[in-house]
Amino acid sequence: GCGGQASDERDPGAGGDEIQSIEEAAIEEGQLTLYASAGESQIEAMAEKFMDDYPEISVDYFRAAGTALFNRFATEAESGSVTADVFMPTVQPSFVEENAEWFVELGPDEVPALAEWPEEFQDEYTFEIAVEEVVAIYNTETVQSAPASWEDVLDEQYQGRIVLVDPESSPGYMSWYSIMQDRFGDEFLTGLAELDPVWVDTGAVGAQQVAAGSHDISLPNYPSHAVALIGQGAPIEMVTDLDPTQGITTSVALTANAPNPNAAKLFANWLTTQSAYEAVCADGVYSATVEGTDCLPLASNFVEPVWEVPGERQEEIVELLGR
Amino acid sequence: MVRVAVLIIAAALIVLLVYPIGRMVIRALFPEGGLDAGAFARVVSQPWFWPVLQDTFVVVGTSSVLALLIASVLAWLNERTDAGLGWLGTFMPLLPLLMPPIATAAGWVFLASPEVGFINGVLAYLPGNLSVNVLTIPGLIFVYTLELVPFAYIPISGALRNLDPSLEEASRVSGAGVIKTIFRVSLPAVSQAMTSAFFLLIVAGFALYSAPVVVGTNAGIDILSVRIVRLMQFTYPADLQSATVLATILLVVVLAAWLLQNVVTSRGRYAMISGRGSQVKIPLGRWRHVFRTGTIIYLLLTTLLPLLAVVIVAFQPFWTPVIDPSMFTMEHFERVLNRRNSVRALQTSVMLGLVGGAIAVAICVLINIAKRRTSFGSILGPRLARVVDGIMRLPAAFSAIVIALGFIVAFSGPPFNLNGTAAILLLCYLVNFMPQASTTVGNAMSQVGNDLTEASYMSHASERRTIGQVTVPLAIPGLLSAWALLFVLFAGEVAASTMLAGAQTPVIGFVLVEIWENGTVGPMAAFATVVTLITSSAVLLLVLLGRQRYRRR
Amino acid sequence: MAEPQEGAPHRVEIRGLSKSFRRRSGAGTIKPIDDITLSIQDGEFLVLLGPSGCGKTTLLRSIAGLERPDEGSISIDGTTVYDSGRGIFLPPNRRPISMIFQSYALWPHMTIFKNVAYPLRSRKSTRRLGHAEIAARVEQALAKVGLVGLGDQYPGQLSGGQQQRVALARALVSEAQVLLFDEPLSNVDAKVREELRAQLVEMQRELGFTAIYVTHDQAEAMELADRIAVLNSGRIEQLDPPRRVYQRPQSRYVAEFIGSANLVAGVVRSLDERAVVDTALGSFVIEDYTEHWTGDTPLGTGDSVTLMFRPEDCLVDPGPDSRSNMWDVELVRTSFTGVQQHLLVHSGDERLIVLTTNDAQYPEGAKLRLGVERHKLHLLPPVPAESGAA
Amino acid sequence: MAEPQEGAPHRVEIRGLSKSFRRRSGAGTIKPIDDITLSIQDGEFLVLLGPSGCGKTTLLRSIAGLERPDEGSISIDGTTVYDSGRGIFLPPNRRPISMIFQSYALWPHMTIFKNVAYPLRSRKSTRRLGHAEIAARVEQALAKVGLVGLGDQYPGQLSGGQQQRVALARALVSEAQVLLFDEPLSNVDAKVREELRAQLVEMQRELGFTAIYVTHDQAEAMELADRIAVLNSGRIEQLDPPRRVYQRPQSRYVAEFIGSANLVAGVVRSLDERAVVDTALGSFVIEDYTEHWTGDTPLGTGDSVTLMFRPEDCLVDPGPDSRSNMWDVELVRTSFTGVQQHLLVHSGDERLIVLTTNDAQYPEGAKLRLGVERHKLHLLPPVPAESGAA
Ligand SMILES: Nc1ncnc2c1ncn2[C@@H]1O[C@H](COP(=O)(O)OP(=O)(O)OP(=O)(O)O)[C@@H](O)[C@H]1O
Ligand SMILES: Nc1ncnc2c1ncn2[C@@H]1O[C@H](COP(=O)(O)OP(=O)(O)OP(=O)(O)O)[C@@H](O)[C@H]1O
Ligand SMILES: [Mg+2]
Ligand SMILES: [Mg+2]
Repeated sequence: GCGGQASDERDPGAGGDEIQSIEEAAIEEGQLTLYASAGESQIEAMAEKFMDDYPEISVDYFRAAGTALFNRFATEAESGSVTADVFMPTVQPSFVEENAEWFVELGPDEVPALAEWPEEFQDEYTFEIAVEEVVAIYNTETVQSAPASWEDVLDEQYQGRIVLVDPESSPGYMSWYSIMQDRFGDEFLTGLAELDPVWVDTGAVGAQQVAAGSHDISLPNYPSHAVALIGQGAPIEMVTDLDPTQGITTSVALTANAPNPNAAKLFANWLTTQSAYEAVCADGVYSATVEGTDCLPLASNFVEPVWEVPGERQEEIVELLGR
Repeated sequence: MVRVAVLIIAAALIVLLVYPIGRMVIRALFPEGGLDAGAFARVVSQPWFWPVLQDTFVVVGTSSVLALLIASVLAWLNERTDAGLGWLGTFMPLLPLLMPPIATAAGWVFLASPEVGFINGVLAYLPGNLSVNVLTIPGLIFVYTLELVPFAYIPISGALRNLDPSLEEASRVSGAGVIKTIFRVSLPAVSQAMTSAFFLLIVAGFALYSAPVVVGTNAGIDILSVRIVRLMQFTYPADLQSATVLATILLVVVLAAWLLQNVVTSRGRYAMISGRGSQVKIPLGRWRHVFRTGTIIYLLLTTLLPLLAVVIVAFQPFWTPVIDPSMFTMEHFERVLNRRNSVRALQTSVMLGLVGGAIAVAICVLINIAKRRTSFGSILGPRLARVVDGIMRLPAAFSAIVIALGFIVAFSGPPFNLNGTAAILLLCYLVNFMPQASTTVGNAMSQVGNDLTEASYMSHASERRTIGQVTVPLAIPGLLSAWALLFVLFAGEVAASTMLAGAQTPVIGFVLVEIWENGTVGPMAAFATVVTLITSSAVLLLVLLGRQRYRRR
Repeated sequence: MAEPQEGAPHRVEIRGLSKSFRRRSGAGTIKPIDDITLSIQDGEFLVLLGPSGCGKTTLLRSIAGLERPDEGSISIDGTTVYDSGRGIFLPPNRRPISMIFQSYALWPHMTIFKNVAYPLRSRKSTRRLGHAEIAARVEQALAKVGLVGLGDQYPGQLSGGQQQRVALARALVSEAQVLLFDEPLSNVDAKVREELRAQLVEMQRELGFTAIYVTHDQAEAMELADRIAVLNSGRIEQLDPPRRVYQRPQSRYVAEFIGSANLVAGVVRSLDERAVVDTALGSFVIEDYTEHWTGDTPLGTGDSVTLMFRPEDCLVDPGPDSRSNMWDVELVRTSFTGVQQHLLVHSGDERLIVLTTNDAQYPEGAKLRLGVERHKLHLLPPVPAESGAA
Repeated sequence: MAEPQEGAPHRVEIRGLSKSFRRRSGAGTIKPIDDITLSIQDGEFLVLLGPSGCGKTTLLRSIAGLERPDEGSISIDGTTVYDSGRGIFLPPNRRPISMIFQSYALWPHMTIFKNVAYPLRSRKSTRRLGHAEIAARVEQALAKVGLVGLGDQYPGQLSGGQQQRVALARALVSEAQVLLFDEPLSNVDAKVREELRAQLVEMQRELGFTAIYVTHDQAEAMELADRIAVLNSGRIEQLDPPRRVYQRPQSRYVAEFIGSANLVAGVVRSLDERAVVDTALGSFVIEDYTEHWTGDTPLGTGDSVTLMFRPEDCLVDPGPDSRSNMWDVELVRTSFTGVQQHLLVHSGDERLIVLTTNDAQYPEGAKLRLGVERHKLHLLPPVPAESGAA
């Protein structure tokens, strides 16, 4: 971590002359389009908050999960009809590097705040603002003591009561199983299989089923699937900071040939401010990549996902899980 | 002038259909100018290929047969017996359409998911280990069947309505009972309509996206239509080639079904004798109430039950099989209605539905008028009219996914730059729903007998006056309900929308799938409830407007 | 459930039959069958005749079992098929009848052979027949109607007359003893109609089935019927052999419906052997008047009556020695129908129709002297006002 | 575009008109109008008569402009409305005609008033009529057909006969001088039909319009027509006043279509004043034979001919002093039609029909002697085999 930045230093007004002129140009443009994969409510909150701060700029967004966002963007970029100004994927950040011609190289010139941004959360074309970390979700009424480690899950009290997300439903989940295999060996996966798990395609359904009481525990899962239910009084809790904790980062990239390049820069810069984090972390889903925010703390044993699990390895994992 | 307009429309239609699909196929299969036969081999050798094909054929095949059966029986009951439901019966085919198909499918997930489904919640209180599970192949077939029934009901009930009742009576006095009469006389006598209904079912079944995306995905059942979208969206880079190969398979299946239909219907050497409609209905005696109850139960099943489930989930803080009204909250509605995307989706879809529906009706009216053969010579020659007719019906052979795929390839970039605009959605919808539009408008217009227009000519009215004073006014009720139908179809479209809706133009279907796939069922249910409310009131309004105020003989 | 009937061998016996419908639009009911009692003998050809809407079809369909009456009873061949009192109602497929429909009602999806074979394959009594037996019976039925060799055709490929004959074959094949016909000839050409009519009569004579035949064409009824039942709003107005219905109509309604009739209001001046009736045209003498009076009560002097005579019984300029009643008229219009000349004549306010077979051509406006022989005049009960030719 | 016509004032003039259709099923064409030439005079009532499918409707629709012929020309009121040679085709709304349809074709969404006012509001020349003027004319037209006060009703609320009269009013209101009728009465009741027919004739006499009237009902044709055009597969077989068509049919086709005819094949034995013809029934003598021969070429001895006589011209047991041709027959069947008795008789292989007005009742199987007067026999050109009554 790279601490020490006072929140007032990242205030939009304090960015010096550059940010001043960017802001003027952005207001001139008056519009901004986001392409993002984050949860609908987070995107919505960001957009609203940004518009509160800059009422002159109206924000549209397009949300699609993972690769769907890439495909949509790629189609548009290939046909030269880019509508996105800011591109915020949550998976496979390599997409941006591999298609560098569609994006703008980032530096303090474009986003002044980057000058002080932690190195490990910054690349040539992207910087990461937030992380969503894997959790286990359990039902507080049926589970006496929450698991304290991943291995605690392999308990016969969960026999037939566990909901697992299908590794093949997305690379993020596949990554988690592969990290688990690396750390705990094949036994962990076969152990899961022996619990007679129910398989679902997304953590959302898993959380749903735990909330409804039909199952005890769901993993791998994400806070975004739980917080709404918790807020609505569902009898569930999440276990965080298990070792290891895979975290999915939200990256920010600026598109080349953006219709509103200045608004994009302004927004990117704004994302690093306290104001933005208030919006992003409002519902307690994200951890920030910097300190001094009200977000969830970044897990001590945070690991980045393995986005490219080789084919044979995938087949092996699927087989061990008995799918 | 009309002729020029019609020719332009026909040409535009064919360009809008052939050009994108052609470009797509060429781009996928002739990447370097030569045919890349390897594409097929690659797709066929994928591990998922045969299971997808098998599941799709099993699901579509079985549900088409079931839908045909159910539709035939319902149509027969409603049109030919005294167990009909009167006005409710005539609305029957429209009722399931009032709810966006994806909401219906979601409703069934809410109702019949293992453990958490409402039905299972109720069954849990009953003795015995009863439970239902929609997340299975039979469950998927069930949802498919319900969504497909209207497609078959409309043509079959039309044919039965025109069936001379004495055909059935002749069978009765020849010594045949009611059951034998249905299966030996009533249904065979409308076998042509049943054949073409079956064709419609196959086409619609393969194109269906809502049920497999909602039910199939959760159940781990992979269906062709969803797989195509997945290939385009859930891998990067998009596997356009495989998607096109699958689309081509879809195309071949549908064309084969179409050919088969032509062979079967042309082999029927018999011609229908007189279509003397009549009020005489078969009395079913005691059975009347049984069948009427059955029909009502069916209606409840198809419309009210899933709607109820959706509404309950919309009010529940989170989805649970325990229904506790004291917990109900407006939270999801507030969330959805405060969300810019949802509100814009509502606006865009309603606008597209109203404007697009009106445009589609106008186009079809124009073409219909041009096709009419009068002594002036028709505006379109008979051969040209047949060609235009064919063009209008052609999109029926393509699934919405294929068409949308073609539109992305062809129109999103320069010189058109239609990506993410309302225009591309509108054009795609128009092309996609042209067969439905031309059929319903054609029906509406054909209810105006030739003699009525000829009487106008003989009253020295010009062609234009005849159209304005006689043809169109008489067709208005039919045209309004055609508009209502198209509104519903446009506003609830899912498959093409998932691929074409943009940041500035979110539409209902797209947003519903989005929220669903995001896993947040509460807001999805709330949104679906709002949409159902809007589409039903629009349809009701249009149908009421079209009510006939004069008595016809 | 056989129930022996007393007396003559009645094939069909209808007692006190009634049926009403709720009117489609608005309130109220109509009663197309209003307390009808009727016995039809074995081998009889009964025609139900009446204008549109008088209930002919409803009565026929009630006999067939296609309509369920409200009250009364029907028995066929001694079996009660309907009895409101005892709650008996046999469905149409279990009644020993066949029916021929106006629209032919051939099944378009079956060949002629299959159409005709259908009743054999459906009826309990013949369901077990072998293929060869069925084929033989169908061929026989087709032969009867002169359609041998058309078995493989579809109905759509036949002419209207041929289709009608297939319908007949289908009705005949199961050898039901009672055949019901609902205006079976009204859809075919005048020429074909005549042919089929003749054929029908011959066939009925040959096969001896009992026929109940609905029509609104009085010429057809006359030609076919052993007895005619003239219906009027659900009631039988007259039930008699054709000649009697024509020559001795019971009421003005029958007189007007069967053929043309000239009707003149009058008052009886005197009665002995002959009656003398005063009318606007003058006095008429009716020979043997009791024979020519159709009212229920004996006639009395001073009674109001309607004088009726047929257009073809009018004589034009009958010559002074004729014993006819005579009066003067003015010719308004002539028209020629081939066989006869129609003359429309006025006499005061009365309009009369005259049919004559002579070839004489009278100019319009000519003054003619008309006569009707004394035994060609009929006396009907009076009807409220409204005079004139119909 | 007015084009003066020479000679008599012909309202409608048709020359060499032809039209063919491709057959709906399979190959080949049919020619429902086959080189028809026809002139219709001012104020004439012309009836097009023929069996179903002979092309009546097609011819009428061609005159109306609803059908476009292939060849020939049509002029109405001296204006060429169609000429294949000069490429002239006036659309129906610009022809000075009105038409009345079999199905009435009233517009259900307009009141009776609006229906009738429609032609007034449509016609170019009268479009500027004021409201009051239109209302007056509509009232007048409704009055003519006896429907005053029904202007606010919708067509669905009227009876069939009333609807037919509205259609007539609509045709009359624009005062077109040529009215076309396509079987306008075939949808109404026999009784109403008769009434409307009489009304039609009276109206035509009064208003003097030219009428072209299509029907397949020969009685209707006889009653209405000034001249009848008998059509046979697209050709005019005979064009004559009704009486002449009946009494002097040009061909077997006409003879059979108009009324009943007995036809017997024969060979001419000798010819002087009178002709003697040998037939299977014996020798027949025809008085004044040139009058009764309808062939195109003069008759010669040894020629084959068809002998024709009308059923009503047959005399039963005419008595020995009659100058009729006589022969013996056997009575097969009698039927009674009210006005007359039909007798079906056999003589060898020939079946003949006899119509008699006498009341005598002959038993079936009786031997009768039949006679036909010498001037009631007609000679028609021979037709390939197939003899017998029609
Ligand atoms: N199912 C029904 N519901 C209501 N009214 C009916 C029904 N069937 C017949 N009617 C009415 O009963 C009356 C008699 O009808 P029916 O068909 O018996 O007459 P019909 O003598 O056969 O006439 P037509 O010569 O026109 O066939 C008519 O007024 C008719 O409208
Ligand atoms: N539009 C058409 N296309 C093809 N054939 C046609 C068409 N209109 C008429 N015909 C055929 O032309 C022939 C003559 O038809 P038309 O309607 O003139 O006969 P019609 O004498 O009026 O008969 P009907 O008495 O039945 O009305 C028929 O064989 C008919 O099938
Ligand atoms: Mg009837
Ligand atoms: Mg016709």
